[in-house]
Amino acid sequence: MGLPMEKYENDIKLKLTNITKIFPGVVALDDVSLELKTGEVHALCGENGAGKSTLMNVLSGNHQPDEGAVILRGDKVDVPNQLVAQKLGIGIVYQERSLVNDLSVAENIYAGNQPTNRWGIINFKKLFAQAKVLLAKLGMADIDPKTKLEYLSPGKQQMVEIAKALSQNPEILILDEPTASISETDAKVLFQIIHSLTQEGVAVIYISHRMSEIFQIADRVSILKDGKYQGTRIMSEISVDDIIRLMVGRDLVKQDYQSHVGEEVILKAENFNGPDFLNISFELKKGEVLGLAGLVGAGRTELARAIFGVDKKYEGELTLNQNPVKINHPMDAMKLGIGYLPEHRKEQGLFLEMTVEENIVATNLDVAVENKLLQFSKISDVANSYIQKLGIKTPDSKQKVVNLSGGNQQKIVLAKWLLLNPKVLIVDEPTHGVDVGAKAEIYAILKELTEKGTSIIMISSELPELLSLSDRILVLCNGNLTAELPKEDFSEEKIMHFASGTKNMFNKNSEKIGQPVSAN
Amino acid sequence: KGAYYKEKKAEEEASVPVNPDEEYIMITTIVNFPMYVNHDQAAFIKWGKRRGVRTTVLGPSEWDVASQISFIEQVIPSKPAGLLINGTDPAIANAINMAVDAGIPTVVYDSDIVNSKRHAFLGTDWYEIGRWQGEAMVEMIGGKGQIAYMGIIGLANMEAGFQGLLDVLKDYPEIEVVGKYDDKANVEEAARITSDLISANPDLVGICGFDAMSGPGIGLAVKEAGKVGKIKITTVDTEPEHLKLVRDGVIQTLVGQKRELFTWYGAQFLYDMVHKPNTLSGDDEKAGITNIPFSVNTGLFKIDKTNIDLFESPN
Amino acid sequence: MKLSLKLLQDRVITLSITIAVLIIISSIIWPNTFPTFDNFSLVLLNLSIETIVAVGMMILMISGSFDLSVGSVVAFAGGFTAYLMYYWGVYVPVAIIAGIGVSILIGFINGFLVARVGINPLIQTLAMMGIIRGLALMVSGAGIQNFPESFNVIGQTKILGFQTPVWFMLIIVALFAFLVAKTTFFRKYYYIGGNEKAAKLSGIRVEKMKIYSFILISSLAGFAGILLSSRLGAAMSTSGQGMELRVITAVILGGASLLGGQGKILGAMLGTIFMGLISNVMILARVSGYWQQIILGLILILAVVIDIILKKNVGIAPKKYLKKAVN
Amino acid sequence: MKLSLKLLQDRVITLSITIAVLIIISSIIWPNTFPTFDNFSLVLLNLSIETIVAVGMMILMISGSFDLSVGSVVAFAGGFTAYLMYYWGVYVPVAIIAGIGVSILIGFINGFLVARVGINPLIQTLAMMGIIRGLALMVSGAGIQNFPESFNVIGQTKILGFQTPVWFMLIIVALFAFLVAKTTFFRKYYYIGGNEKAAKLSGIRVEKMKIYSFILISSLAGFAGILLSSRLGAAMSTSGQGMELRVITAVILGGASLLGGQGKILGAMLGTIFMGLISNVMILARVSGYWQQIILGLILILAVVIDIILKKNVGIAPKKYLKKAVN
Ligand SMILES: Nc1ncnc2c1ncn2[C@@H]1O[C@H](COP(=O)(O)OP(=O)(O)OP(=O)(O)O)[C@@H](O)[C@H]1O
Ligand SMILES: Nc1ncnc2c1ncn2[C@@H]1O[C@H](COP(=O)(O)OP(=O)(O)OP(=O)(O)O)[C@@H](O)[C@H]1O
Ligand SMILES: [Mg+2]
Ligand SMILES: [Mg+2]
Repeated sequence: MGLPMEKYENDIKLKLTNITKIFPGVVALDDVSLELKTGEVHALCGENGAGKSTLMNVLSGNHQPDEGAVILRGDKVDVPNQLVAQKLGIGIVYQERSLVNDLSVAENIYAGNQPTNRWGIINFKKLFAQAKVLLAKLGMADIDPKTKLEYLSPGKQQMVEIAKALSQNPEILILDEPTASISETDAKVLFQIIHSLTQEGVAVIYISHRMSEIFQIADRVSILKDGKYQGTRIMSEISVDDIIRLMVGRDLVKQDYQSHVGEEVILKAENFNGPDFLNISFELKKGEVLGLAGLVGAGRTELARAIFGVDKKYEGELTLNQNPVKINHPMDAMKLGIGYLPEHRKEQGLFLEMTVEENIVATNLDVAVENKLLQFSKISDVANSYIQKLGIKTPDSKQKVVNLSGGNQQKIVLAKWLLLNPKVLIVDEPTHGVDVGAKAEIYAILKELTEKGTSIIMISSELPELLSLSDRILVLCNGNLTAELPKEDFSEEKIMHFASGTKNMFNKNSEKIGQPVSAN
Repeated sequence: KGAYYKEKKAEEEASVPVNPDEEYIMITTIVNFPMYVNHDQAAFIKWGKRRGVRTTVLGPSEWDVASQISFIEQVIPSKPAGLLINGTDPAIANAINMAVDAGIPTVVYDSDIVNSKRHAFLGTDWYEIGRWQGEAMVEMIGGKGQIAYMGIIGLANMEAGFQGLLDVLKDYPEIEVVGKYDDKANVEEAARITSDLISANPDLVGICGFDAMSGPGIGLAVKEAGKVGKIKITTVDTEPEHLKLVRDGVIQTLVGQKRELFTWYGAQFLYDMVHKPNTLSGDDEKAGITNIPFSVNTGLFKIDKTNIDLFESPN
Repeated sequence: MKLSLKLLQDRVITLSITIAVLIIISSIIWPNTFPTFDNFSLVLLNLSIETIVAVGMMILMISGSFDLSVGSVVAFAGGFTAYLMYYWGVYVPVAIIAGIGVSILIGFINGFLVARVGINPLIQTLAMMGIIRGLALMVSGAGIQNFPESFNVIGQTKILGFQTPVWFMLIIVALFAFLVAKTTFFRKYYYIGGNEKAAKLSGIRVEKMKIYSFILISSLAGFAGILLSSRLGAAMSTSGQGMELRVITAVILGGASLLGGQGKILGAMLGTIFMGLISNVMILARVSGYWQQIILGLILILAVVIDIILKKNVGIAPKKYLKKAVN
Repeated sequence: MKLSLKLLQDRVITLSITIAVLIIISSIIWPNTFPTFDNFSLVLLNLSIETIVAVGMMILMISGSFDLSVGSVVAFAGGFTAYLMYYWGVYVPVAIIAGIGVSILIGFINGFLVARVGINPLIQTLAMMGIIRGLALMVSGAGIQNFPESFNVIGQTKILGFQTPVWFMLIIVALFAFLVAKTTFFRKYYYIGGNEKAAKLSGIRVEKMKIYSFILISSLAGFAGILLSSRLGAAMSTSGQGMELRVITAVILGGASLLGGQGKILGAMLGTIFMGLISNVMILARVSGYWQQIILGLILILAVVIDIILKKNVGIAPKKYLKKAVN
């Protein structure tokens, strides 16, 4: 994909020189310099907390650098706020959500810059028309731009974020982990768009923890480590391992895991029915990793939430070690030794304004209780032991979680559940926005659990990890169970077929369930 | 000889030097309530100026008896020459006793706190205010028709007033009381209630108001409903707004309270307790005598078309 | 069907239904006294002042904030204008402009201290409520009246059977309903209330916008106060007391949430209308004394429960639910 | 240094500093009247009732909610108990238990309708405030006095120079400061206030916990009301009016946030102490009339600004800011 670069023979569009950004307790960026060429896709790699998002926030006016300059097309600019960034033609898809639930999709896309007449009166007709075009371009022609955003599935919402950035048709497009929560198909659409943009001379900065993607679309890659610039390479001249070495400072032992599946059935679900899924039945064996594949919005999370007793609106029998159980609240599930690591950590997993240690003990304050009373020293001890065990990067256990980088936040959510050592652990997108190193660590932790006899249900939209970890995979399509695949017939295309509904193992219940509110 | 003796006393009295730091404190509630400010407090301060002593007015800015009590308790340590207390509620009795026990001359005005050790009370009987309104209303409406009344429900003095009104009305079977309403001493509220009343009861003939804001509120609504004169209004207090409404024939009868007298003479009583111009025994304290009146009813007065011209408003 | 269910998501619709039902039932019970033009026009007149303030409060609450000082501003602006006219003989229009001017200043101070300095809006506007009430007592302690006729007509004239305050209310509601629905400027408040961080990240000047919203409500409250003085033909230092809570209640009934991001201007008016009708109906029903408060409370709860039940019929209720519980 | 800066993050510390400064200055200005045992014990006595309620409010606000009906509950519980004793001659202890019983019931209704049915707490507790105020008027009308001596002693006895309400306050503050800091049960309120969804997914029974918190504040308010009746030797239907806002203000001064997740019990007491000292100082300074409101407002704002400035010295202030601005 080197083509556009030659086309615009190496003229520099943007230069970041000696950027330093210091947060209390952390040097997020330490003298980072970066060059961005017209029409290139420039990947930015680094561990969680390396400073990628911070750098992009500096570039898009959300943070002011303590030192260093932004040089756009040769002349030095200062970017005091986001608005200026927009005017300078810098568009960004943030890592965190920047949408508003109560507004229509169209208004979210054109936040603050809706089409208006000369008196500032919004031209809604035009607004919706524009939005429709843009959505179509992103392969979401089926979504009515008038829909309230909150009725969209998390994945579709992420696509709206992308549409929002594109709506400003920027000269420089920053994508900070855009594919973290979208499906393969949506990702493909995105890549096509990126390609056509580069043809028009747009420069793209692409941040991702998914090496495959980077090699698929990037022309060059720059690496950050602990806020320090590690260098820039041309993709064709570098390998995955080189990048990882630069990121992590060591080689990753890429092991493939052996299974610990036992004989006895731990969990058995029969005819689960809910608003987002239909007639789901399956078994879970001791020490097994059961993968749940499906496109975003397939109903996996809903199924998990049903088992965990979050949403009461479902029926079906659940048996745990041969005896039937009724779960009406997460507490019931936890008492039975079932844990659930939710998919959107910021909304559902974390207490952002609370400290790392308070978050870690959230599921089980009793660990810190001595003769009926809480001992804060014990909270710290427990927390620190997990900070060690999972290698969570934080100044101390009293740091507010909101200040940690995504990957480390995810590890904290995981620690919450390890604390309970559950019999059954459901993990929903456990490696959302987690760097390669941390991913490997999380995989290892999960496998270690199965070794100890814990059974795991793993929901993931990242097929590679699903394939490498699972002992068995169930595929959901639009709320229906379409396949159950043993390890030997694992393959990406097979799963995609079942997930997109073109094939179905159990045609008995092929009647489609009415799409949840999400559709309209 | 006796005559000579008296004169001498009089001269001494005249020549008693005043101490400008001698402080008399009035403690009320809703300290900023215009009626209180313009009558009670104005007269009290005027008295202080005449006497050349210090006067202070204290109290919470809402109707908050508990807070008024805390004000009383908190000024006691500073040992003022005398306390003039608005008898807002029987609940302040303990605080009053505390002041009395601390040896501070303490006078209650407006409503009496019977279960307290206060040295003197000046005021009017709110029950009478109710009766006066009732009688005026009965006369105006010829003893029949629908009427309503409003004030601040739950205040001891108001409830007494309501009782007085009802006691008058109960002798007139042809008068129907459509209801008792709480205008929270708020003009807009009184107006809203009134216009709702007018819509709900097309042949309403009279409304009685018991707090300072009732009059202006009722008057406004009656004007806006074009019912001036058709609906008779009796209410309390003599603020400029009230007087104007009487002049305009919107309000027919005002029952005035001579509030200035409460505080002027109340303060004077306190002063006399301190300076003992009249001693009634060798040692009044030992003899268990207070050298001021025990209870004074300043009486009421009525304002209507006939005498309104004599009350010219400050505006 | 699906559509109608979707409509039930909109408080403006559900509240309109509730109000309609209330009106129909009352008209059946009191055919001669309730459904009369006089009654309605008087009900409207008595809620007009509060509604004007409620419009500002709705915008503020859409942005996720609120203002407790409005009642005091009503009293102060009215008193200040009266003071200028009565004691200094200032020309009516000048006095009015001055009255609105000081209100704007108050709003700016509130907004600045909340948005820029970061004082909690409850504390800030509560403190301001006391300060301004004090100033109101200072300027119009004794109560001021006998204004120039040219001032009184503003609030006392009748046009097509409605007294002027009603017209002012309708104009202001219509104007802001339009602006909030149709202009980028006011739409921004939905972003701010819906997700302040996201708004910032989308390049919205959150702090500036917040300051504007406080200025707006203060100037509306100021205007309402001047209108009230004119209607009363007198300025009273006690007017507007307790208005803040009544207005906030009406606005929440009208669809706002303490979390922000929700609500329509029309909802604010429907909220005040609902409250106004309730008290009207209670007096028709001969509810009096303390029963008024008791029954008003019960009706309030009932109204919200009805709203929730209507919403519940729609699939996504549970989610909404959760939201509400948090509000 | 770093430590001391970190300490300034804690409102309990900053507010203590502010209070200490206030006390020192006042002692210098009024050496004979201010720093006396009598004065302090009276100040404490007069803020004891509100502090007892503030403890409950703090817990509620930690969980991200609040209750406007407390003032009415104070009046009703006091009146109801008085009613039983005075008109029915019910034994004192029984009457007290009954009074607290109804308060618990009120709290349960609030909690149930907010947590389970999903009514906005502002509307719910505001409605309840009206209903209960009405009931208070019903039971105690123009007021009830002449209680059995065995009832009056509860609130009128002096122990070691402090009147009993002060002791009750201290016990309740100490007890809950301990419980909230040291028990898993109360700790959960921080999680609920921090992120309700996450709390539920962490196995916390959010709805139940919320109901408990409403029951707790109501029963504390009920006890406070009974204590007040006993202290005054009279029950008033008007007592506790406007208390809700004063208490919430004190609690926010004490470190709570409308967003929830923050605050300490001790902070609640410091908040009421600060307010109590201010009014005491204003009495000593003989500040009167409208100046009282104006100055109180200014001091409130000043207090918060000082707090912000203290925090600002620490880097993370700007973020704190933003958060506050959202509160
Ligand atoms: N607002 C903030 N206050 C304090 N520290 C912060 C803040 N934002 C980021 N940091 C710190 O700065 C460092 C860089 O964070 P950043 O989010 O840029 O990492 P990242 O490379 O984007 O990681 P990830 O891949 O997980 O998104 C981290 O150590 C983080 O804890
Ligand atoms: N926390 C939630 N509360 C309510 N509805 C939800 C929640 N999470 C997801 N949904 C909705 O449920 C529907 C099914 O999405 P769900 O997330 O269960 O599917 P999924 O296969 O898990 O997709 P994803 O990969 O996003 O998890 C979607 O319309 C989504 O909007
Ligand atoms: Mg990042
Ligand atoms: Mg999911």
